[in-house]
Amino acid sequence: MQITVNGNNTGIEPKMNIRQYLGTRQIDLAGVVVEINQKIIKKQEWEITELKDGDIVELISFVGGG
Amino acid sequence: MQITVNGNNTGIEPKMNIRQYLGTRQIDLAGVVVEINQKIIKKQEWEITELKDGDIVELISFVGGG
Amino acid sequence: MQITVNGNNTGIEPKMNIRQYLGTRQIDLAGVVVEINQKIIKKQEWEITELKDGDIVELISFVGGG
Amino acid sequence: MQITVNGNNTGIEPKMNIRQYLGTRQIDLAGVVVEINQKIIKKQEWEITELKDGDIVELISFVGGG
Amino acid sequence: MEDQLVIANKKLKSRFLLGTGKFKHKDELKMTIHASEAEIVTVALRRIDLDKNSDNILSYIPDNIILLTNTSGARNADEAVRIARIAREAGYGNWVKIEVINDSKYLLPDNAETIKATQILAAEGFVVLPYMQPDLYAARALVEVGAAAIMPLGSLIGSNQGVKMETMIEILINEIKMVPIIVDAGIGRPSQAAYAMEMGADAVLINTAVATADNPVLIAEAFAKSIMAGRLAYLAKMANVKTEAEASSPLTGFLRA
Amino acid sequence: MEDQLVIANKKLKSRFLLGTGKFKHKDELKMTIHASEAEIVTVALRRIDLDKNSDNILSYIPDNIILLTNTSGARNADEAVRIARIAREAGYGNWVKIEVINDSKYLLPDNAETIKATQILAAEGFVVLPYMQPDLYAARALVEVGAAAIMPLGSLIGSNQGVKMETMIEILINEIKMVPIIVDAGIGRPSQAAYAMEMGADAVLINTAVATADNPVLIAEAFAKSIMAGRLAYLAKMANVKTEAEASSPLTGFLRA
Amino acid sequence: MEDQLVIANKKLKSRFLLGTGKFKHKDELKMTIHASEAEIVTVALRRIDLDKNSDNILSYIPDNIILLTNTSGARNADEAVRIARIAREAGYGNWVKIEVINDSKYLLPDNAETIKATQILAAEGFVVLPYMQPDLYAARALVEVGAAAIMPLGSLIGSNQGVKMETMIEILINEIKMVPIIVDAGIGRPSQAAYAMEMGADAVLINTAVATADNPVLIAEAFAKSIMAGRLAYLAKMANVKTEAEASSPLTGFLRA
Amino acid sequence: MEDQLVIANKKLKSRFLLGTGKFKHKDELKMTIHASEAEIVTVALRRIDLDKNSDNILSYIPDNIILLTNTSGARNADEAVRIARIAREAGYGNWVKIEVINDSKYLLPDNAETIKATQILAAEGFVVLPYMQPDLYAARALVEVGAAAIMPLGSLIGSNQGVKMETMIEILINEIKMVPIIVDAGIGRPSQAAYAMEMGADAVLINTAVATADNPVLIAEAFAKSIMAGRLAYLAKMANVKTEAEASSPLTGFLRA
Repeated sequence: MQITVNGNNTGIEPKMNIRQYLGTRQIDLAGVVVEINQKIIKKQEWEITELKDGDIVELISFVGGG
Repeated sequence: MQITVNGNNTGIEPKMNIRQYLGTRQIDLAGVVVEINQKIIKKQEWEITELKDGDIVELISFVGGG
Repeated sequence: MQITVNGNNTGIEPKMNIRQYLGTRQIDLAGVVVEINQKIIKKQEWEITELKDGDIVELISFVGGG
Repeated sequence: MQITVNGNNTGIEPKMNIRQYLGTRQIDLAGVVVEINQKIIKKQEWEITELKDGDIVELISFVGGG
Repeated sequence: MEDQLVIANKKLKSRFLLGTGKFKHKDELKMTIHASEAEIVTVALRRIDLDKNSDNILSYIPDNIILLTNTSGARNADEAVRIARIAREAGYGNWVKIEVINDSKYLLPDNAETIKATQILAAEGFVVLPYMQPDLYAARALVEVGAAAIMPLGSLIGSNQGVKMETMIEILINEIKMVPIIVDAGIGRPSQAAYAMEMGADAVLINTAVATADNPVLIAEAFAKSIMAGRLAYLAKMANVKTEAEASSPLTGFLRA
Repeated sequence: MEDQLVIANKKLKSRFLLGTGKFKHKDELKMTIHASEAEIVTVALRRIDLDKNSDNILSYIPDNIILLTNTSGARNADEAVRIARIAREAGYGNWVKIEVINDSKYLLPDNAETIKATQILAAEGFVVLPYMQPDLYAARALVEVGAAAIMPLGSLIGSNQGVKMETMIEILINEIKMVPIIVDAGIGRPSQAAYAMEMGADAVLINTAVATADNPVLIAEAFAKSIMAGRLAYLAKMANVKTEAEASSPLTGFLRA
Repeated sequence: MEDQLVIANKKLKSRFLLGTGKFKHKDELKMTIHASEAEIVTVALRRIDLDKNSDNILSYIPDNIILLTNTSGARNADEAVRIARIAREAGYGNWVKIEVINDSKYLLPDNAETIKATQILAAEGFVVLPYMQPDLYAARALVEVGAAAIMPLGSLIGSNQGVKMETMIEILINEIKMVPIIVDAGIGRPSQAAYAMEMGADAVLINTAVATADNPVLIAEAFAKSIMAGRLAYLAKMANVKTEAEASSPLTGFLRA
Repeated sequence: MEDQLVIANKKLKSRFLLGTGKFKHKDELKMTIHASEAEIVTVALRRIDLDKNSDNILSYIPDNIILLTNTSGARNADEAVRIARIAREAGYGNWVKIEVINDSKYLLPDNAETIKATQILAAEGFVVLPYMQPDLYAARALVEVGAAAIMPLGSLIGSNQGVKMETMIEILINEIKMVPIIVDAGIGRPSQAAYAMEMGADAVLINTAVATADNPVLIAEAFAKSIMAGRLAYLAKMANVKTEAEASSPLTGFLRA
């Protein structure tokens, strides 16, 4: 199954929810926001939101800024 | 017959056109513009435009400005 | 006996030394300097320095300054 | 015979006056001043002033300046 | 050398636009215009005072001068448009300075309303010169809707403080290349006018500093010269500022031989 | 109007003294002098280079121009005096600019030595124009010992920073009335020259900003105009700076009748 | 004395908002925040880089600090709104700095788009601090649509030029009384921060000048002190500038008796 | 960090020298000195007024403060020397500020006389801090004859104009390394004091701006903080001024994926 994460195509296992997917990457989850197809997915919905083929996923977090 | 000229009420003779009215005042006509009821009256129409009772007339001309 | 103190003529008793003279005026002596005839009289010499007729005495002290 | 001209030693023929010496170099004489041994030699004295062995000669003229 | 200012296809020799407000003696105005060598002069409109027979300003302005009517008094785009149309009807051309002010204390132009008025009037065929607060986005919008030049303020109108808005005016000069930039308002001295021109402004508009000087005719001549000076300096490409001293005369001394 | 600069009884129309150092192409110098309208031009002295047949600067300077020889290179009064005497002997007049510098980094004039040199040379009949750091006491001393004008620096020589020493130059302008004040050094742009003149300086001396511009002839014309502009503005008595806005057009609107 | 800054009912002791961009060493950030005594710190949002395990900036910012997320990268109101919503979802509060920039060279905020974004986000309950070009009309519009403070630029972002937009910022300070004025962008030195506060600004936001100093911790302390100094000076009502000298010591001499 | 000011081997924590003239209420002076954290305070001398029993200024100055007596009123070196000797005799130490003024309008120090007085008094063992016009040659001479620090004026005394003599003070800071440079006179605001310190001045002396503020105690605290701020900034090495904008936030957008 193919999704786009932060602009890059990636193959992932099917039937994976967001939290599971994030678990496969080593990311500090503090302050991370997930958008799928330009819609924000709230943290409490990560476990119940399954990734679908073709999803455009944005993983966003804080950086230094002025 | 009563009209308002530049904010002041004035009695005038009836059946007077604009050019006639202006002739009754001593005004240097260079650069003068006449508005009646917020509508500009072109110079060539001064003679064919008769003043009516209640008309609101503005006589405007150039002054120094920056 | 006449002396000049800070520009003003004053009559004083003869045989008076500086300390005695200063005692006749109510002056806070902290930081006061005495010049007689443009010569500074050190504090320890006040008692042994007698005022003479015609002396020009300057009594100087600190004020606010920048 | 040796003289120093503008800091450089030069051999010259003996019995040469200033005007003669200047004639041997190609110099535009407008505004030129001659100092010998720190003494200015006026223009009218150039012909009557003979160079002597060891003379320190400065030839000076105008340049651009602010 | 041909160095001309072109506004709406009109070729101009002078880069000095002169305002005619605040003159103490109107008879000085004619001589002042002459001394300024201005080819564009601003005027305003007002109700005729029917009670006193006041002088007509037009009689002091030579015929070959372009009249640029200021919409002063307008508080929004609609009022500015109305004034501009009246001005055109007066028969002295279609050049208009849009001035929309909604603040009686600082007399700052309202860029948003100015853009609206410019759009309407440019579409009606006016030659529109909008007075504005220097803002790159507003300047771009003005050019897009048809302004024939843009006229950013140098500092508060009538303040004689010079080009205080330097940072933003410099940006306009660098970025707006389709129409001339005319620094309007706040220029109080010939040195300040020269400075605006050295920066690369295409022209300056001055009123208060001329009209309220002790000798308006003389100061107009001074401004004319300084504006030319600033323009020539811009064309001559000036030497850079240095933080260190640099001798202009040869220092190597013949004295220490 | 008769508005002349008078130095040592010499009446001058131009208030622009031009320096001749640093020109890249000497043939530009003649045209530059012409464009500047300068009547006084500075030069310096140097040992003739006997090895190469270099151009004589004098051939580029018209005959009617007053040569003002700079004592540049002098580190004390004695050296300045020696250079001045050499200059006079050259046969081009007795005008001398005293420049005594004892610091190779900032090239600041040494006021104390400058006063000494001025005294000696004025007594010998020279027309002495001392270059100085603006200091009221030094200026008074220079006038007392016979300076024909005083020439305070505007900012570091060759820096093009303008009239950074404004506070002190203003004091000199207010207090020294017996001889002209010529702002020398640091003026880098026509706007700065105009500013110095608006302050009330009697003249300015410029070299680096002209010689190192891309186009010296054009910038010389620009400076000439700006110096005249600044002078006229001074004579016209300029309007004051205001902290608030002030309308130049009538704002009372006919629109709200 | 109780002198507090209040933004959206939040009472703050510090008038120094610190930006966190451009730090060379992230571990300096924590100490810098401490030294600054800032209570509000700006951050931005970016895609996580999945390839390298980069540090999370939040781990360097103490918990009691208010995070103010910058919408940098937004080119119009819609993009700014989208970024703000993402920021809120991250769970670190609802304070947002609207920064809409449509010009990659000067990085100037677009006031018109900023007003739109402010209106939408304020209505959604955000605490909105818009970064803006100082323009009285735009400031009034921002207050009207619900801005919690307005943040005019002092000069070009990252330029360290100080309060070049002084004329317009002074007007904002005089006229906008309903919300605080925070000078944002361009402040490069403690003296400039003090100056902004002396003028009457309620606070300043600084990033580049801290992050790119040789010693960010030390300069943060310097800025903190200077901002307090400027505030105290504003409260103490400073003595006026005088054009003339005025003795501070008694000059009447006892020496001339 | 040990960052001390050392004058004549005396180590000082504060870089703020406070003048005591012009205070409206003497009882404020004590609190003002406390708020300023100054360790050196200037005073002057005057004939005692025998008719009214005026307060003794010394009772308002804590014992641990160094008294620096100003020779104000002196018009030449001899008078300054006489005043200094009187001051020493008073028994409060041998620190003296040489102030020789020969001009009642601008109150400018006379460098030549100041050098003479410094030489005499330094030889007699005084700690001499000469007030001067910033001039590199005069500064070098003062160091040579034994000045313990040099105190150039920032601008006209009492004018609150700040560091107008910037060009020359910068040169002194760069070149005079043997003794501290204390900017004295003209500093009117904390931002100006910070600026002087950022330039690298070792300390500042302020009187008028404190004594004539509405609230001297508060402004003294403000100056104290700003002087520390300026010093820290100097030590932290500030970021450079840039002519262009530079983003402080990442602009590469996740929005355009």
